Amino acid sequence: MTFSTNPWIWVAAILTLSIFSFLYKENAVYRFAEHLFVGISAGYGVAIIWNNMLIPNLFDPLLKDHNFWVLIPAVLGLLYFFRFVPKLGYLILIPMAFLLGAGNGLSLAPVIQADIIKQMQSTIGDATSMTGGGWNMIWGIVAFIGVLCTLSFFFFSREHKGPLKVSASIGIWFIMIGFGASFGNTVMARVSLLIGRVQFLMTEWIHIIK
Amino acid sequence: MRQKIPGLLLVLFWASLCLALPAQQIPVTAEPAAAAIAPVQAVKAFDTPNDKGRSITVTWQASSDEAKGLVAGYEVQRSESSQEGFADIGYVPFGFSSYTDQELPANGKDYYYRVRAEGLKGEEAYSQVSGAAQAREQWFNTMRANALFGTVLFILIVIYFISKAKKGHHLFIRKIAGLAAVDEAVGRATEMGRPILFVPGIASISDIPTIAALNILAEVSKRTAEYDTPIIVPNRDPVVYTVAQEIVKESYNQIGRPDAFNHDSVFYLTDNQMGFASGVDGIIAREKPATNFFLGYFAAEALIIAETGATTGAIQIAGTDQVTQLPFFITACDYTLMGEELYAASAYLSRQPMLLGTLKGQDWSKALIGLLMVVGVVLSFINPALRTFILKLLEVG
Amino acid sequence: MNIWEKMSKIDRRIIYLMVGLAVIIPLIFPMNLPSYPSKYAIKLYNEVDKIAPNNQPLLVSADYSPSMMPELHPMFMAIARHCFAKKIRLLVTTLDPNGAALAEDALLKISKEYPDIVYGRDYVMLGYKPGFFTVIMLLGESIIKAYPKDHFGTPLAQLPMMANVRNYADIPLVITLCGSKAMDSWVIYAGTRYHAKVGYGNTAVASADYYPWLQSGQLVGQLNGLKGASEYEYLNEKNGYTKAPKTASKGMDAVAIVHLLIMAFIIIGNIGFFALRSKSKQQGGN
Amino acid sequence: MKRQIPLMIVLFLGILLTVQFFIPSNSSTVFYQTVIQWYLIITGFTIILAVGSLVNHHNLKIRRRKEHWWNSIATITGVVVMALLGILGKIEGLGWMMDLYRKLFKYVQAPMDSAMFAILAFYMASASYRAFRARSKEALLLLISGFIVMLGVVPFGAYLWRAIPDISEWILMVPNMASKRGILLGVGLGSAATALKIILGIERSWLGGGGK
Repeated sequence: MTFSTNPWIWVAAILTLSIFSFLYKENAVYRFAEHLFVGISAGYGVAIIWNNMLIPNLFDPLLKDHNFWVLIPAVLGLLYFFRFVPKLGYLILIPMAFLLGAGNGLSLAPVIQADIIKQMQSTIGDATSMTGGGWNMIWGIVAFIGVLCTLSFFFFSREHKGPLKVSASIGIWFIMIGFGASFGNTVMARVSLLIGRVQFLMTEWIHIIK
Repeated sequence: MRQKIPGLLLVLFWASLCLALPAQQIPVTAEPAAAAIAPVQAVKAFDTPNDKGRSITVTWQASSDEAKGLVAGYEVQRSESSQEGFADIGYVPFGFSSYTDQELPANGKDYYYRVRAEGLKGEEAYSQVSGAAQAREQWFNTMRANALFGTVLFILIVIYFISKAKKGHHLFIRKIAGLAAVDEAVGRATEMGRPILFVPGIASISDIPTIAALNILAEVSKRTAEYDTPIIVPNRDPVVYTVAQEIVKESYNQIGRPDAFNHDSVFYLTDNQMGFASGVDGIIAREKPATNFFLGYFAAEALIIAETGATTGAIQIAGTDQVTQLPFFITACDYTLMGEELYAASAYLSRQPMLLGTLKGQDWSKALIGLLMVVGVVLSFINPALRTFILKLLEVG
Repeated sequence: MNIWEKMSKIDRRIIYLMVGLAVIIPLIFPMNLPSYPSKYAIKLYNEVDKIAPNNQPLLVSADYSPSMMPELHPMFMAIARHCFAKKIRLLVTTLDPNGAALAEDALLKISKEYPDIVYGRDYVMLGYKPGFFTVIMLLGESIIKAYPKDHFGTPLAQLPMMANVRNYADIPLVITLCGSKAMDSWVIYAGTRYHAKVGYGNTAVASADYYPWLQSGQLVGQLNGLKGASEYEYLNEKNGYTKAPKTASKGMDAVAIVHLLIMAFIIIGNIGFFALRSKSKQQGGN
Repeated sequence: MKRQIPLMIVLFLGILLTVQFFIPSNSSTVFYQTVIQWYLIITGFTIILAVGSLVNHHNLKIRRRKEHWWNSIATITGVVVMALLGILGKIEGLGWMMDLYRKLFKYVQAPMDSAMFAILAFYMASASYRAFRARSKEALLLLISGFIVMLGVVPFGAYLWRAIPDISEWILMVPNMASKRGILLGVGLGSAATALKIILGIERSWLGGGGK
């Protein structure tokens, strides 16, 4: 058993173990690693935003192409700093309004297209595909009923009683079976990640396994 | 078929960008053409549909030698005259029978096209020249007609129920367990003298689950202001951070306790997903909040923070529209708002008539969707042609 | 606290410790648990196996980055060993900028295990080319146009293996190893448009998304996460193609043990739960 | 007035962008691209505020010598060092900064990132142990389907019964897919309604006032 001689590998290994130490309990080592992690990654984020967002979208157009239109959003962005001016604090609502208006405007129709129309198409298509013979057809119908019942669970403006109660509870059964399956299906993926870490520790840091 | 064209065009566009260059760079071996190959037939040129203009689509029937495996590809040529001056504009490999000419010099001007089939051994064959075609800019994307219909219908339904609600119709809303527990959860924190943690997800403000979470934050922070219970709101997105801070501040103003608002209670951690998770874990372990709210958009960190919260014995109320993460919230939290329940929350908590009206509109839309799907399935079983038609109606582009 | 209560309230740290051990021990001491390859893994294996030796190549696209390495890298190694052992020619591309270095590493290592395998004659590494699905389509037209030179800068024309390989028409099978998105492109462009046979290996989280394509035959076979990789290793070993250490199978032993552990904990928890409940009911009755 | 202008901006942009989705024309495309560009620029400014709040938060801790205050030094140092290295490293002649930036990313940030991710493996075990109990009919269904799918993964499952992997695939394909679609349809309506409420100014908690 030998150890790595690369100091960076040691840093990586010690930080990995510090994070894992949280599993036992919150402790000084984890606390340090966590604070460092938050700081380093926030700083990384600043560099990314500067290099990939502000330079190509603001500084390059302004300084290279002399496109002065970009000053408008720059001023809108600067309005955020009126937060620290007590009487003009409301000015930050203007850039916020821009972001909210744009964000919601960009989402409304695409959501209807992707989450509703596209889903309707797949649902109808799968329920009636009839390829692969008898059983597939039956399962197609079962899945279709499942979609309808699940949807009925989300009725809010009516009390769940009578037929709605029946369909909503069937919906909940489908949901629970689906959730259990998703959970069970994810275990392997997560364990694989842990294996990756353990392999790093045992091959690159301590040379136990080849 | 019409429906598939734009998708195909997109593909072709990228392919042509990529293909055009090497096609011209690689020197054609100077071997004389061994034998002639058949030219392509029926070359048609027309304005590319549903685009911003300056683009013409060319289609043709493959060379009859393509099936024999003799064709390498097709070079598309353009000219402003039907007689002469044709220049190469793009190359597509065999198997393709259309090409989109992008970035034309002008809209509304006549252009002519022809296609040169190229054989594997360097043979060439020119097609007939197409009819004149003009590029135009379109003002409506016909591929999105179904989405337009859906959007308009949905808006009308919602507005109808909002106006009805304004007139004071009583509107019922079923119990949503996770939301019924909010008051109890805030009360418990007050009794225990411990703070409340509210995580508004990890997405940006343009992701609608974040908006839903912030609407709930407004209601929750009003209650914490009332009971004078500290609230902790860590953020992953800088914009969401600014909005969340305003929301909490306003809630304290409304309750009449602006002095009790602590600026430092809403803060930014980092935009790194796991860095954020580690920070939230640290907060949960050290501050031991009595109640944790995890609402909004979550990804893999959902289970990390929810499971940490479960070990401290906090009451946990989670909610997300992310189907992949719901199973983990269900297992680790006391209450979970599933999918649309997250969006119903602000109506449920505030009981404002207009918000309840919207909810009613959602329910009617749901019923309509269910009905349309049943009709669609029945018709599809009756006649396969109807099935094709229905699926085409719902094709998105 | 009686035994039932203990069973329904095991300290989480004990669970963590056991999960940790269940991962570490099999990695150090391989257990060689039996393998029951799934039908899709067997299908993919057979598709590779029936490619004629010293003839048309298998195309493997290593479309993964280091974060997916634990699951997908062993698949790549196992497929490469299979090819080298059977002298099936191997052509390697990658659509992920990080994939090239990983694939190169693996090929370097494995080619040492098979001394009679020669670069350029038995395998070729085309490397990374940006453009994603445009690359997939270019390959359908002409490989030499997509990659005038290989990963090491040698013109393709100088590589004997590439002499008669023009495009998908000369490639009996395409396998993509990827996280998620690359798959759609391979199926739609290589599969549907150029009629290439496509198989794939994916990370376990993406497994459920592609069953419809497997059922409809658009994908000829699948390796699902670490499990799929270990199944391929098992089939390789069973057919005597390699005696190399089975990385994925070691990992899969760990995965299997953790699964069994979790299932055992669930059973214990439920026994405790029901025992306590029936006890409290009895007490309630008294 | 203070509230009216922001509400008008939201309404105006919301309607224009919704309409824009259906118009492919040149001017419409330019408008769309401009909005996206402006959005990115404004967002860029918020990072200053946000990181400012993080630094301030920790600065307060240091100054007030709160419990564990020394950890806050790590956070502030991390932010400053990484941001400077990443921004200045682009300048010619300061390539060593870029190298150090990459090293810090590779050996400090990335390992902690993966380690945090790997913690999930442990949490999957403890969460399922606690929650997979047959308390009710619904919980029983969750338990059974989770159990079968897990059995489908391990060789032991196929050893018990060769059909287990097929049943597991069926669960993932039929009920799992159906419930996901049903939930997604609801989510689509809920999120469309929420966007509409913000655009129309019905939901205005972001302005404060909860809709007044």
